[in-house]
This record gives sequence, C-alpha cells and structure tokens, in this order.
Amino acid sequence: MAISAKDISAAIARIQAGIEPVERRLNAADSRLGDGDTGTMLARLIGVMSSQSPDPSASVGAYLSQLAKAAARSTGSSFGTLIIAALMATGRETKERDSIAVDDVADLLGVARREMTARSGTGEGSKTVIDSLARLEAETRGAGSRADLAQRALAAVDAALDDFRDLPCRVGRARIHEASSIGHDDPGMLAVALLVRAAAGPKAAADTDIE
Amino acid sequence: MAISAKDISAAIARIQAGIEPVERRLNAADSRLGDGDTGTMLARLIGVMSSQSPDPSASVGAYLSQLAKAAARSTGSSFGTLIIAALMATGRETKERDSIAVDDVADLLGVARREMTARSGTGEGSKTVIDSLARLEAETRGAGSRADLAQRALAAVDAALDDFRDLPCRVGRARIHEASSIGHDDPGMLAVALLVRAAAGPKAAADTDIE
Amino acid sequence: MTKIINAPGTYVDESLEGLCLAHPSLKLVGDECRVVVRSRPKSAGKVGIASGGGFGHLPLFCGYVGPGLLDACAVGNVFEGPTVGTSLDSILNADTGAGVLCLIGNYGGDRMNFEMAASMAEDDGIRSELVLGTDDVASATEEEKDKRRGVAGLLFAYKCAGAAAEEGRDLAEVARIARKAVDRTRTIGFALAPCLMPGRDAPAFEVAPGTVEFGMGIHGEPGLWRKPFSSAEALAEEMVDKLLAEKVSETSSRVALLVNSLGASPYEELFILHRSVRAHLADHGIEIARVMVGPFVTSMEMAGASVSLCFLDEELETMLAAPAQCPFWAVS
Amino acid sequence: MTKIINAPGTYVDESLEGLCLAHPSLKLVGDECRVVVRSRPKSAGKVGIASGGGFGHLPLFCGYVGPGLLDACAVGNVFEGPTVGTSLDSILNADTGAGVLCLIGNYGGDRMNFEMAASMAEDDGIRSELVLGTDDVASATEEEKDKRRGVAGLLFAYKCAGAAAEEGRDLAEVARIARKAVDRTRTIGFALAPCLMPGRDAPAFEVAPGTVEFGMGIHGEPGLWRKPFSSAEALAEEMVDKLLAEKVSETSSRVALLVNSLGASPYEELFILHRSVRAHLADHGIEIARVMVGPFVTSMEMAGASVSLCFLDEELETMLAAPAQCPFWAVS
Ligand SMILES: Nc1ncnc2c1ncn2[C@@H]1O[C@H](COP(=O)(O)OP(=O)(O)O)[C@@H](O)[C@H]1O
Ligand SMILES: Nc1ncnc2c1ncn2[C@@H]1O[C@H](COP(=O)(O)OP(=O)(O)O)[C@@H](O)[C@H]1O
Ligand SMILES: [Mg+2]
Ligand SMILES: [Mg+2]
Ligand SMILES: [Mg+2]
Ligand SMILES: [Mg+2]
Repeated sequence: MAISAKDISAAIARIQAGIEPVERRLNAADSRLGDGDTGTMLARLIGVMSSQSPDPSASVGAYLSQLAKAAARSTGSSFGTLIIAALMATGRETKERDSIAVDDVADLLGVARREMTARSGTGEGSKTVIDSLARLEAETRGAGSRADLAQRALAAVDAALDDFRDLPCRVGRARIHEASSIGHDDPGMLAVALLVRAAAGPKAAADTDIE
Repeated sequence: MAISAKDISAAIARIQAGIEPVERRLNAADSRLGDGDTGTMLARLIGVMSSQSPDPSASVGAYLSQLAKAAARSTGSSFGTLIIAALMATGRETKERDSIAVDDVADLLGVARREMTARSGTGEGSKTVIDSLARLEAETRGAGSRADLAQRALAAVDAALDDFRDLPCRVGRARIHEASSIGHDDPGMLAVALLVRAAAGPKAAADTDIE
Repeated sequence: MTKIINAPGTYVDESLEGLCLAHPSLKLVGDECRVVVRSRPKSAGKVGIASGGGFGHLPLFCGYVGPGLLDACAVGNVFEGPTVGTSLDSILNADTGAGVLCLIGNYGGDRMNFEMAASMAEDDGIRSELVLGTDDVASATEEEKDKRRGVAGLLFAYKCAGAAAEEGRDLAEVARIARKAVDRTRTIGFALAPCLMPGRDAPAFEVAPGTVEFGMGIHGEPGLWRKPFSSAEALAEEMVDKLLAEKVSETSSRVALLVNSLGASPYEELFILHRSVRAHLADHGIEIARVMVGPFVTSMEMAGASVSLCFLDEELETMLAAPAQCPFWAVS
Repeated sequence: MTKIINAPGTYVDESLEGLCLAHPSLKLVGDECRVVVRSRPKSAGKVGIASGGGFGHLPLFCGYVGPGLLDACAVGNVFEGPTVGTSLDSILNADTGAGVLCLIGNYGGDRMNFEMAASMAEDDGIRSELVLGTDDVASATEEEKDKRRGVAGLLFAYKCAGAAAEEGRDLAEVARIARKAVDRTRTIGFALAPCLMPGRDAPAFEVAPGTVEFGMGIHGEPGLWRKPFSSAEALAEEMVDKLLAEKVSETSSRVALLVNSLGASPYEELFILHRSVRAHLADHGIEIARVMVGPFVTSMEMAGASVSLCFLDEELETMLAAPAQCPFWAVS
C-alpha cells in the first residue's frame, strides 16, 4: 500500500493525459487578475516531468530530485518554482526511501508547505497554493489506505477552495485589487485541486465535484 | 474691365468663404492613391493668402509676390509649392502693372504653366495641375470681358477633367498604379476646377456643372 | 497586431539569435542558450552583475549587457521569468571571483528562481547578493513598498551598480549602491492599447480604444483606474503628482528622468509627454540632471508610456554619469 | 491608436520642443522654429549638410543632426514637406562658407521646395547641391529609378556625406559621395497596420489585420501587392530577392544592412526578421559589413518593417565607419 516512485510516475502520466482542459481552465482563472499563464506553465511542467521515467532502482527521493532538476529548466513562473522547491525539499527528505507509507504523506506535505512558505515569504491565509497544501496536510493525516488518502485529498482541495473563494487574495499584483479577487478561485489553489483530481484517477474522483 | 490686386484679393476671399466642402472633396480625391491631404493643404494655403490684403498702392506683381512669400511659409505639399512657384513667376512678370488686361490672362497662365513645368519636371499629358493650366491658357486666349473670361475658364477646367479622367496618372506614387487612377480625377486638377469655380463666383458658376 | 514571426515556439530563441547577430558585443551561453553575456571578457576580479527576467520587454533585460552595465542576463519565455537553471547559468557566467550581484525586478517567480539559483551557486563557492527593483508605484501602496514590481526604473539601478562594479568596488558596496538606486527610484506607467502574446488569438487583457489604463503593469496587470484619454498635459500632471506624492528619505530635488515607451507609442508622442512632464516637475521645484526618452523597457507592441524618476544624491549622480556601453544605451 | 498628444495643431512643435529638451545637442532655429541644428557650432569651413522632410518619421529626419551627420534639418508638418521658407532657413543655418549639400528624400514637394530655397540662398551667395534619396524599390521600376522615393536608406547617404564633410572635403566631393551612397542603396518595406494622422478619426489608409502590404510607402502609399502574412522567413526571402534583383553597376557583395521598424513592430520581431534576412543574404553570397536593427525611420505607430542594403565599396565602407554622433545613432 506504500507509494513508490513508479506510483508517482503513473500519477504524473494520468495528469499529463488530461492536461488540456486543465490548462485552459487555469489560464482563464489566472486571466482575471494575473497574467493568464498558470495553465500554460503547469502544462509545460507536467510535460517535462512526464518525460522523466524513474530509474527502477531509484529511491523516491532520487526520483523527486530528478523531477525537480528537469522542472528547474522548464519553467520560470511562480507556481512552477514553488512546485520545484517542494520537489527538491521532499526529495531530500525521502532520498533513502524506496517508498512512502500512506501515513507519511501528511508529513511530506508539511515539508513541501514549509519550503514553499520559506521560498515565497507567504504564510497561510493569503489565498495561495500554500493554503491548499496546509489543508491537504491536515486532512490526510491519519489516512489508512491509498483509497482513503485519495478521498481525503480530494475533499481537502475542495474544502480549501470553498473556504478561500470569498476571501481576498493577498499575494502579487492582485493585492491592490483584493476586492475583485473575492468570489473567484486562486489559480494556484485551483491548480492543486485539479492536479489532485487527475492524480487520483477517475474512480476516486467520481465521488467528488470540483466542476 | 482689367483685373487689379483688389480683384484678386476679392476672388481669394470668395474661395476662402467656401473652402470647407472643397477641402473635404479634395482630401477624398487624394486619398485614393495619394496621401489624402490635397484639400487640407489647399485650405491652409488659401487661409494664409486670404489674410494678406493688398497695399492700396501695390502693383499686381507686388501683391502676387506678397502672396507667394506668405504662402512659402505655410505649406510644403507639392501642389502648394507649384502654386507658390506660379505666384512668384507671375508676380515677377507683373511687377510694374497696376492691373492685368483680360486678354493678358492667357499669357500669364502660360508663365505659370511653364514655371510649374520647370519646377516639377512634369510636362503636359501626365494628368496634373499642369494640364488644367494648359487648357485654361488655350481656352482663355482671346477672352473679351471678365464675364467671358470666367465662362471660358469654367469650361476649360471642366474640359480638362473630362479629357483626363480616363487616362492614367503619370506622376508620383500613383505611377505604379496607373491602372487604378483611370476613371478618377487627379486631385490637383480637381483643385484647379474648384478654385476657378469659387473665384468666378456663384453667378458665373451657375451656368456650369462640375458637380 | 500581426507579428513578424515564424512560430510562437521559436519566438524567443530566434529573436535572441537575431539580437546577438546584430550586436556582436553580445553572445548566448548556458545550457539552453538563454543567457546573454558580453563577448569580450570583463576584467577579472570585478564584481559580476547578473540580471534576468521574462522576454518581450526589449531592450530590457538582456539588451543592457555591456561595460558599465550587466555582465550576464538570464532570459525567460515571453512574460515568464527565467528558469532556475537559466538563472544559475547567468550567475556562473557573471562571476570572475569577486561575487555576483543579482539585480532583478521584484516578481515572485523571478525572485524565487534567482534565490534558488543563488543557493545552488553558493554550493559552487560563488557568493552573491540579491537586489530587487521595486519602482512601480502602482503595484502596491507606500506602506507595502517592498512588494512593488520592478519596471523601467530598474535601468537606474543597472547603471549605478554597473558603474560601481566597474570602479572595482566590492560586492557589498555594489549591492549597497544598487539598493540605494532602487530606494530612490519610482515609476508610473499607463497603457493605451494591449499587446498580444505570440501564438495567442487575442490579447490577454483589454484596453478599450480611447481609454487610459493608469498604472497598468508591463504584463498587462490591471491598473489603478481607467478613464478616457484627455491630454498629454493632464496625464503628465497626474503622473508627476503620483511620483512626488511620496518623499524620499533624504530630501532630493534633483532627479534623473526616464520617459519610456511601452512599445507602439512613437517617439513623437514621447517627446510631447516629456515636454509636459518637465514642465510639471519644474512647477514642483524639481531639477532634471539627466534625461532619457525612448523605448527602453517595453511590452512588445503595447501602446503607452511610463515615467521614472531617480532622486539623486551625489553618489548616484556620479554613477549615472560614468561611462557605459550597450547596444541600446551609451553614456560617455 | 490613442495618441499621447495635446492637440493636433501643436503636435509637431511640442514634439520638437520635447526632442530638443531631451537632447541638448539639438536646438530649434528659423522663423517658425522649424529647423533643428546642432547646439555646438561646427567647424567653420566645413561643407554644411541640410536635410528636411515631413514630420512623423522620427528619428528621421531631424534626429540625425549631429557631428558626422547633418548640420541642419527643416521640419514640415506631419507627412508634409517643409515649406520653402523653412527649407531656406535650414540651408542658411547649415552654411559656414563652404556651401551646403541638401540631402533629402525624393518627394515632389520636398524637392521643389528645396530647389526654390536653394535658388533663394544662391541670391544670398550660398552655393548648394541637391542630392535626392531614391532607395525605395517599390516606388518605381528599375527603368525609372530616379523617380523612386527616399525611405530608410537615406541614412546611409547621411552617414557617408556627413563623414566626407567632417573630413573637410569640398562640396562637389561631399555631393559625389552622397550620390554614390544613394546609387548603391535600396530599400523594400512592408506594412502590417496603418498609422493615424493626429486629429483624424481613422487612418488615411487601411491594412487589414493579418495582411502584409508589401512595398507600402512610409506615408501609406499603396504597396506592390498584399497577401496574408505567412512567416518572417518567407517575407525575408521575398524582400532579399527583391533587393538583389537589380545589380549595382560595380559588383559588390559586401553590404551595410539596416532592418528598420516602421514604428509599432517591436525589437523582438525586428531581430527575428533580421536573423532570416541574414540567412538569405548569406545564401546569395552577400557579406554583411555593418548592421543596424531598430526604429530608425518610422511612420509614427505604423506596424511593419523595412530592409535596406547599401552595396559597399572601399570608400563608402570607410565613410560608414567614421565617427558620428546624434541622439539616435552613434558610431565610434
Ligand atoms: N508569492 C507567492 N506566494 C505563494 N504563492 C504564490 C506566490 N506567487 C504566486 N503564487 C501562486 O502561484 C499562482 C500563480 O501561478 P502562475 O500563474 O503560474 O505564476 P505567475 O504569477 O508567475 O504567472 C497563484 O495563484 C498562487 O497560488
Ligand atoms: N511632380 C508633379 N508635377 C506636377 N504636378 C504635381 C506633381 N506632384 C503633385 N502634383 C499635383 O499636385 C497634386 C497633389 O497635391 P498634394 O496632395 O497637395 O501634394 P502631395 O503629393 O505633396 O501630398 C497632384 O494631384 C498633382 O496635380
Ligand atoms: Mg500567472
Ligand atoms: Mg497629397
Ligand atoms: Mg507568469
Ligand atoms: Mg502630402
């Protein structure tokens, strides 16, 4: 039931397979106050990552670092960079492990979240990807199985979107337009939701509704 | 029955009074193959000229030279410059005369035409203002009175337009589009026609039809 | 907005190639050939100056590589920061042993990428300092000054830091001077028409014809307000007032002025705007020590302009007057 | 196409004022303040070089006043030649006793005005020679070469004549060199979007979006043909072929190249076009001795570009390499 590099690679492949509508939707979300490129950036990142197959003998950490390095030459957007930073940090954390136990996932999400916070200087409550990670971390703690993990993750990203939708965004250019960000999903948070959904696969996702 | 500086000044005032529709029409004509400014240029020239009142004791030539000098600082368009050149040349020719006899007008038109030809390097037959002048010169020769002169002039400019309308233009940018100039009046020739019409005044013009 | 391009995917690389072919003082290096450096080696022991940013703002960023200015510049895709990898390459190439000042615009992604690159460079034993351009007064209030974006005013920091480095000052000094230039520089811009990203069918943002989008960002980030265009005069007054609303810490009534085209607005209009801006500055008792008018920091074919002021002290004035040479700007 | 202006009627004069305030090396003289001259007196006894033309093409014409280039430049209204009076003022101001070369574009009005001005100057005892730029291959066939308009290629004549004058050559020599530069220079341009005259509601000519108007004049004079834009590559090939279709009298496979923006087309695109133009020139065995890429001769915010080739001989190459300095172009 543990998660191996191959499982991660399979999840990335699932994301890649359905990336087109995700790309369009994120670009639209980012067009409202940002520069309209969240989807394009994410698609490029996922494309590069999906072309990295894990060495059969590689540890999870080695694979995550490999993904980070490839990604580090593929995108310059803030969201992409935060993902790269998270991949590097979690890669360091798991460099000796062949797999990750389901109940270690929450801790790793915490590692990712703290690294993103350190890099961006953005804490929780600013309506960013970091808030989604915080919620993921909280909700997946204590997951008993991969299926359970998936359900909890899906619920978490939805809940994060719901909780923040009507709050103002406090990061980047949008800050001076806090009012107009109210009522709309942050593109980074929406990206996390759509990624989790695609990674979980259609079976798990069927029970949820981010649409 | 001779033409004095005051008569010329009065003709200019008549032209100035009705310049607006003339300006629009000439701009439209020049827009077809040229830069669309024949009307604007002419309006500016006439405006400056109409602000020059003749010294009561000035000869015709002195007044024409005065008009030329004022005009020389008012416009840089080809048509304007040809008019300035014509004013200078006819001014030199008449510098000792208090008035111009009706039957000297054709000769002076010849002076103007030759000066324009020398300045522009354009001979007759190229569908330009020079062709209108040539026709004016020919038709006004032998005019017996100012009324007769006006009628002959009106007929001449119309005839010039009619004769050249279906010929190709051979001057300036339009040259490489000779075909598309066929069927349309040359803006400079049209300008001469409209000027003569306005100068002649409504009474004389009533019997003709350039519309 | 028909673009003279071959394909969106080759836009940046072909353009960079064309740039370096036109200006042999520049060349491309790095794993992805996305770092512009000086062709002639710089003096060893000089502090290196690296910059970087998204493409689509030429001459910014990479056009300012040259003596007295930048040593290396990382180039991202259109309106997208350079990758961590490219940023790292720019630092490695700028270094001659005396450390590297990374001088970039304050954009989240760009900053994070350069920070990550700097920490990788440190692993290779290269010291660096990061200074962020934050001149766009439209992008945050005075209280949140350090959150402001960097726009055209970055040029003053390039010039001052470049001069300090060329003089042989050490990294801390060069960084101090860059920071001072940033602290004392402010920009306000407005857009009159949008630009189109290569490969897109429509602009990512709209500016209605006849409308002024006051404070719009160089990537089309929404402005402070929009209203119908009235006159260059009125706009100049509003811009100057906005720029002078905040006082620099030390009093300074002598400035360097940059009147910049965002792309499509031609020189003719810039000079008209410049004339009005000068008049309003004079009304406020501001003296203009230096002036630049032209397309220095653009957004492809966006129409509009920006006005930047660098409030001078003696040190900055000396640095701005020092010789510098790049394809788009020379001081001698 | 919202313009940063105050009023159409003050457009030219305010812009010229702003130009000279930004560039103190220039100043305005003449009865109507429509002649741009060098602020610093030039050496007495140097042949003067006067130019002139309509406004709306900055940096052309008056931006090229400076050492090694023009002495004086008469400025007309937008897209309208300078008046006879202003042309005369430019000749009077260019003269220091050694005569004046009048070097202008071959536009009927401009030519006639300078000729009239020259004959007036002669009355004052000032000798002059007139040389007309005729580089636009789209404006007449090879048989009627001398009827062609002058466009961006005029810069090469400015530069060569300017260098010859600065060297102390006499009027006949300076004129000979200017004529040679004109004879050996050809330009072809294309427009992608029109420009708007100040004060007008709509452009005086149309270029449909997505359409290339090949050979369109810098005032919007109709082009040779129009077709949908395909690629920078294809356009570059077509332009190079058109430029090389006529052979210069003496064989010359070494050229100076100018890739020029008509206004709104940004540097990014110019460099892409430049890259393709170079490749096609190389295919034809043409060697590029010098290159300029940028907005040098524009039509306000017209989109599009032009490519000029000056087929060099040793003399022209030396003249192009001589030092020159003006606000928009420096050779050192
Ligand atoms: N400084 C930051 N701190 C935290 N999250 C950020 C920050 N900047 C951007 N993000 C996240 O990234 C998303 C935008 O990503 P993207 O559009 O790819 O980047 P960019 O802003 O560089 O165009 C935002 O919605 C937000 O969730
Ligand atoms: N070289 C020339 N020779 C004779 N007539 C000319 C010449 N150039 C222009 N014209 C006349 O001037 C008219 C155009 O005038 P205008 O539009 O004011 O000048 P521009 O061509 O400078 O814009 C033409 O229709 C023609 O009659
Ligand atoms: Mg974005
Ligand atoms: Mg015209
Ligand atoms: Mg972005
Ligand atoms: Mg004209």
